[in-house]
Amino acid sequence: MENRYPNAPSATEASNHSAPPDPPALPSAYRSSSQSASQARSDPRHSPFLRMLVNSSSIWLPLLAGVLFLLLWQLEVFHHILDLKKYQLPLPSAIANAMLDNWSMLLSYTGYTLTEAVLGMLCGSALGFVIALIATAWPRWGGASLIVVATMNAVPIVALAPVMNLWFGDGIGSRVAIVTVTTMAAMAINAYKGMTSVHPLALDLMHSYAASRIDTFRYLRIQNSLPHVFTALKINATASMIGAIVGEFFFSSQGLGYLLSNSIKVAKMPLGWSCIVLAAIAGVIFYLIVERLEKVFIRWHSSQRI
Amino acid sequence: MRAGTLFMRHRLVPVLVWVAVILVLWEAGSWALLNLAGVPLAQSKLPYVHAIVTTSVQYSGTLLKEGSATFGNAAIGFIIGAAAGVLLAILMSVSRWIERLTFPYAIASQMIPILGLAPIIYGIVRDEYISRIIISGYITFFPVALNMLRGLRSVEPSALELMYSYAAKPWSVYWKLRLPAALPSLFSGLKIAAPLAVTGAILVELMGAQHGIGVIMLRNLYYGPSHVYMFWSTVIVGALLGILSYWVISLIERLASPWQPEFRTRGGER
Amino acid sequence: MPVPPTGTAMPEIQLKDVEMRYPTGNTEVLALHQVSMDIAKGEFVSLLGPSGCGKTTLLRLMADLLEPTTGSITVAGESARAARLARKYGIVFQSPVLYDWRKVRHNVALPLEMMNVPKKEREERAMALLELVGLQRFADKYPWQLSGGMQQRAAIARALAMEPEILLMDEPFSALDEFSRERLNEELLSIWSKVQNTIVFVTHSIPESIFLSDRVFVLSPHPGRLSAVVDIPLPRPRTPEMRNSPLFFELIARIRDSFEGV
Amino acid sequence: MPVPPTGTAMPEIQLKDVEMRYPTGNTEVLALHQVSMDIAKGEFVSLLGPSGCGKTTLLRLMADLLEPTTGSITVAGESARAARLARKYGIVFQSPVLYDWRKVRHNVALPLEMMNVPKKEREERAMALLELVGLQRFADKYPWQLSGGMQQRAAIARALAMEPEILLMDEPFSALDEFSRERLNEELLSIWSKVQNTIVFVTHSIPESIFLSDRVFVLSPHPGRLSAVVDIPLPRPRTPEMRNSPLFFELIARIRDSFEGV
Amino acid sequence: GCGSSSNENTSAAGQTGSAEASTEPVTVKLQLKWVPQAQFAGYYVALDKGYYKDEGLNVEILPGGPDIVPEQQVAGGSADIGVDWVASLLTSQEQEMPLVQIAQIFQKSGLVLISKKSAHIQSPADLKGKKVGNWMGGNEFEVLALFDKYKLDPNKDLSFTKQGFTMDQFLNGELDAASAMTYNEYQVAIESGVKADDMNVIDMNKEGVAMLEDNLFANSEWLANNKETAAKFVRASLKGWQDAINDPEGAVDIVMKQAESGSTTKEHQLKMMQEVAKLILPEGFDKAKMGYTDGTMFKQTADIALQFGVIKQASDTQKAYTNEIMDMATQSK
Ligand SMILES: Nc1ncnc2c1ncn2[C@@H]1O[C@H](COP(=O)(O)OP(=O)(O)OP(=O)(O)O)[C@@H](O)[C@H]1O
Ligand SMILES: Nc1ncnc2c1ncn2[C@@H]1O[C@H](COP(=O)(O)OP(=O)(O)OP(=O)(O)O)[C@@H](O)[C@H]1O
Ligand SMILES: Cc1ncc(C[n+]2csc(CCO)c2C)c(N)n1
Ligand SMILES: [Mg+2]
Ligand SMILES: [Mg+2]
Repeated sequence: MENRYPNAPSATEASNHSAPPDPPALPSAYRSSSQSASQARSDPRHSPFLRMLVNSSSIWLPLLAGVLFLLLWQLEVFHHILDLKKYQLPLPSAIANAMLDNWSMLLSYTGYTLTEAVLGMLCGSALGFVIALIATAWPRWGGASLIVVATMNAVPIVALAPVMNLWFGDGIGSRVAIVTVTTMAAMAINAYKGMTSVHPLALDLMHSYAASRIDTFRYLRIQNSLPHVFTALKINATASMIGAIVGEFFFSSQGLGYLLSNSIKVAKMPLGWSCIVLAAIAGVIFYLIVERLEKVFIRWHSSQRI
Repeated sequence: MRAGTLFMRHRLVPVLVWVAVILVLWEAGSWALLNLAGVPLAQSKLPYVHAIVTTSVQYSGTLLKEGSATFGNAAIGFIIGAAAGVLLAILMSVSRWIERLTFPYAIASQMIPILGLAPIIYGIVRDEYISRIIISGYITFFPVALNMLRGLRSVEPSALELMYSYAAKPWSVYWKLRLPAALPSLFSGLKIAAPLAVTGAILVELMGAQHGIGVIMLRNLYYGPSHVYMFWSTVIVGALLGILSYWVISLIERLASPWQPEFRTRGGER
Repeated sequence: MPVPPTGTAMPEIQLKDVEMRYPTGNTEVLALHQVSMDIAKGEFVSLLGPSGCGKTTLLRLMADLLEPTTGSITVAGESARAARLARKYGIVFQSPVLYDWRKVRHNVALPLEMMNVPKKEREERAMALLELVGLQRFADKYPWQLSGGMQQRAAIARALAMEPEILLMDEPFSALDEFSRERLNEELLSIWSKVQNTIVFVTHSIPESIFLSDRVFVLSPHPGRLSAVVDIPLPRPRTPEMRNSPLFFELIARIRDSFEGV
Repeated sequence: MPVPPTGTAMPEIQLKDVEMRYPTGNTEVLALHQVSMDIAKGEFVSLLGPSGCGKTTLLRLMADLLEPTTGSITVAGESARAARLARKYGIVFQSPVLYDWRKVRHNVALPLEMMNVPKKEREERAMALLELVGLQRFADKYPWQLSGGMQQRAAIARALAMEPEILLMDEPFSALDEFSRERLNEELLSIWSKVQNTIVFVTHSIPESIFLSDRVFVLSPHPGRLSAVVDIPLPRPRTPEMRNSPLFFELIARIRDSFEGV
Repeated sequence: GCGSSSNENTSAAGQTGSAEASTEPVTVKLQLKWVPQAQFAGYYVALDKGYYKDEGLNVEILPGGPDIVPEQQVAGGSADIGVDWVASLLTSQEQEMPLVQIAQIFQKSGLVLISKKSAHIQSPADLKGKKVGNWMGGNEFEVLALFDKYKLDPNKDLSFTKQGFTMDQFLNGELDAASAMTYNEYQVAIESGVKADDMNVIDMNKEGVAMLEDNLFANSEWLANNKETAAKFVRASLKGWQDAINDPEGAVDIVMKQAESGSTTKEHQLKMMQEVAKLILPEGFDKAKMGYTDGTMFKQTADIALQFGVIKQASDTQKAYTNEIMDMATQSK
């Protein structure tokens, strides 16, 4: 209910001329924000404790759903409905067992894969951002670099893996390179959009200061691109994990991807799925970190205003 | 008419120059690697451009046929993935509750590699063709969803208030305001997703498809360095499919959202 | 002829002890303090006051775009929300708020579209209104191809399109030259006398407020509150000549005084 | 004291047969037709004209934000471009154009930041200017937490911050109440007399243009062109009392006539 | 499970049971382990020459790939019969996938460890301290058994790493010893310019650590109602294999029809065909036993698998494979 704007006046709106007026106790999604926040101190109902509880609902609600989901899974409801076999989708208990049995290995593999993902994502996002800078600064000649990146985005990891293996060996470097290539495009395209969709008058203001190209970026374009950049970072947080994992399928001797592909091929589905579960947890945490950063960095953006 | 030629002159020439520069550098690098550095497998690392071209021409029939098969699959996967992404974004924009509920799981789902996903999808739909399409859609949907969500959320507060003052039904708010306002963002997402769909289609072809660029890509890798040029030809074809898809989306963007500041005609160029 | 406000009839818009605080970080901005007012059905009132005194806030409260921190707002006996859901409001915002992806005439037709007016009818209405505000030649342009004043006129046409029961206008004419402004003042009055709707009009121009209104509410800042209510006893229909009448000048002086008394 | 325009001294801003056409789809809009004018160094001129006649366009041409379709623009003997690159311009746009991500005082300090003024100095200057426009209490707010008029005042403070040689102001005070407006008119004149810069001021208010300017350029629309130039022989420094002088009223009437003659 | 696909299959099979006499062709899907190549020539020959059709079967050959696990496909009902290595089948059977081996096509192991002479690996003992590659994922057990035989701990005494499906790592010296199939990777190395004389080869068969490789297995639920169909399939397949072995050139021509031009060469496939022939009909092997599962070799495979934790419990060889289908196929000829 922390939405500020009436992004969806409730379905009953507008059609209920004759309907009794809404009970005043039920504020619309729109106003609850300005209200709840402004009343936070004056209204005893909005004690810090209550607010914390409401805020933490963002955690316990998905958690509750998750528990329910796990329960249905464990009780083989999904297996029943979708006619799945346990060797296609193992039960959570089996996955948990496999996880406990291989805990230390799984932990170190998760660290290994996460390292690849984070390094690759940082390199790829940085490169993509630089490419967006170039494409914005010199639209005519730099614009083509965007197309180059988009092109590389169409090279699948199966093809990338052997090439990167040749160039960087079978160590961590080749996966970092794979992840770099796979995360570049999202950042380049999004950052480019952010840098070019500035308000025309804001650009005029910079021109009136005879702002150098660099200044235009420093004072205007980069800030304007931040919401887009964070969207790209969110995409890349997940893309980098999956890139690292799939990259490990082919040449790596460690990591979640290596273990996953091996386990599935020798029908150790629970172990394979414990890799997936860990990857998912790592990926979600990675994503949430990026989201937190977004909240900090672009408080001013209309999508973030309370 | 005029816009067309303008577009050509402004965009095509630099691209052509770029391509030429890259190819020359590539060829030179390849030569240096082979003759100066003397590293093992030099041609596998950076093959001669002219050799790739010769091979591509020699097998242009195969490449064209398999390439178009892949492109067709990519297009279907892309459309499904994009539609799913847009739908999910709309759902999540309707309420933060839905977002909170579904989003962690959407992210988590992205962590399931095809290798783990394939048995499940096969198990559920029991049709390999449909499974492949679902899987390539699954690869494309995430960037579309995120970009679309950002677009839907970044609507100007005052524009929203206008709708609110009309007591607009949710449906109208979306149709008349949020969706058009989100188009630029959506197209960014689509530009990311379109080449990804090609990747997805190729990946999916590794799961026992009879046709497609991915199939020959795999075989050429597998049958060894004597096939480097053909392998690189398939990579180039994949990349070209990526350019093509990107370009198609850019074109549609210009047609669908000409009001964007980037596309506006301005008095006097700066 | 609009009914002058009486103590007995149910007011169209009624504010009781309205207080509005904006949360900003860890402090709050008290934008409006203890504002109470009654506006009769069919009345034309103006809000006058220095920049930042809370006029826009007050308008947004009436339109149910904001909820007061304390106090109550009723519109025709119901909540502001009910009035909004019944589509009683037409609003001209302080900035034009046109949709970039719509041509000017489609922007003007937007509220009609929302009310499912048939296409032909709404096109005709949009064109008629564009003519009224002098933009017929620009109907097929995009908003960013218009000058600032033209954009504002398009927004005015849009608000008039739906013939709202309650018209809330936030400095609608401030971007216009005197001639356009005076012409539109008269057009507005003639529409109002036909439609008989209630108009709340924010302006910085004392003569404008006098020429248009039945009553002028003067607000004062820090915190925003109602400092004076001035009745305008000029007869209706108002004519341009009235602008030069002694009563007019007297009213200007009176309002100016109530201002300076702040 | 500003130098009155003379025929001999080199004009600060000179437009010769300027024509401006906006490309719009397959047709063109002729926004300005054969405009020529000279503005002397240190002169204060106003541009008056109905909405859409090309005032903003003219201002943007002077600022080298647009290039004329034909004709030439020179600033201090050089091209407008050279003047822009020499950072001679300060501009107040018709809409505030504040950066959402900067607090008000950082928005005001922006041009100083770009000119590498030391942090302490620019903070002080920004605060002083905010005080001048009456926003000191809002220095730490974000732009969207201000009212419309307050945003415009912040934009004015920003343009004044860099003490530009040429100040171009596009309806800067139209969102302000009369008191703020008159006060800022006087402040602007006092700054101008100190800095001795050239000011081109777009307004819809005839009294304002008279009170402020040495000369008033009257534009007429369709296509935009220069229809009259009115010298304002009021002595400097201008005082509020002059607003009630017979000469003032005469000038109002004269400009009004030149308007109506259109 | 009600309405499960296996039941659908059963009911479909029920129909085919009665249809076996009629002329309506029965569809059988064969899932390969890898891409179409001479390794699977027999099936392609049988298909091309109409041997399946003659048996009243309509056979669909599904190519494999790096992301395909044939056991999964067959257990899940996407295919009826699959080709994989016995060790992989054993692991899948342990996970209670309804699978049973019905024929053993390759009687010998085709896996070798190759190294350049310069790496000085004359005997497996020399692997100590070296970097040895394997594709893993079920292909590594023979090599592990080899290490075990020579008392080499793969975690300490040498570096046992993952090998991609290219031979690049071997060719550019990243690996000291690489796994190779006699019929493919070994040939790739030679085609890439490494002379046979310059290579040391460790043969799993000679070291006594060989495991059985390419087999045919079926979904046991499907098989229960389709024994006759399975027998027909195996019979036609063996006929195809015989033809392929007798006329490698002709077989390769048929295989090449499956490969897009440019993705492989006829020479390579011919080499593969010749090497595969040696695995199917090793020297001195009784031709009549072609396709039969050799109990002792199967046991050796299962024992090695158990020893290396591939499977946790000893495989019940009675259930793991059956020669019944082979008997049916050869008797009713
Ligand atoms: N979203 C907001 N967050 C915080 N404070 C706000 C917000 N909107 C307005 N305010 C504050 O509320 C006060 C009143 O603002 P309002 O916009 O109502 O003024 P106004 O009378 O319309 O002024 P103007 O004539 O300049 O438009 C101002 O002090 C302003 O800073
Ligand atoms: N970007 C543009 N594209 C096309 N036409 C434009 C553009 N900008 C302005 N025009 C046209 O040029 C003419 C002059 O516009 P301009 O903004 O200069 O008017 P103005 O005198 O500033 O008016 P106002 O007082 O309303 O701000 C108008 O007819 C307008 O439609
Ligand atoms: C990922 C991967 N796994 C296995 C092999 C090796 N391989 C391919 S086909 C084949 C024979 C199967 O009967 C073998 C062992 C590889 N090259 N890549
Ligand atoms: Mg306001
Ligand atoms: Mg203007």
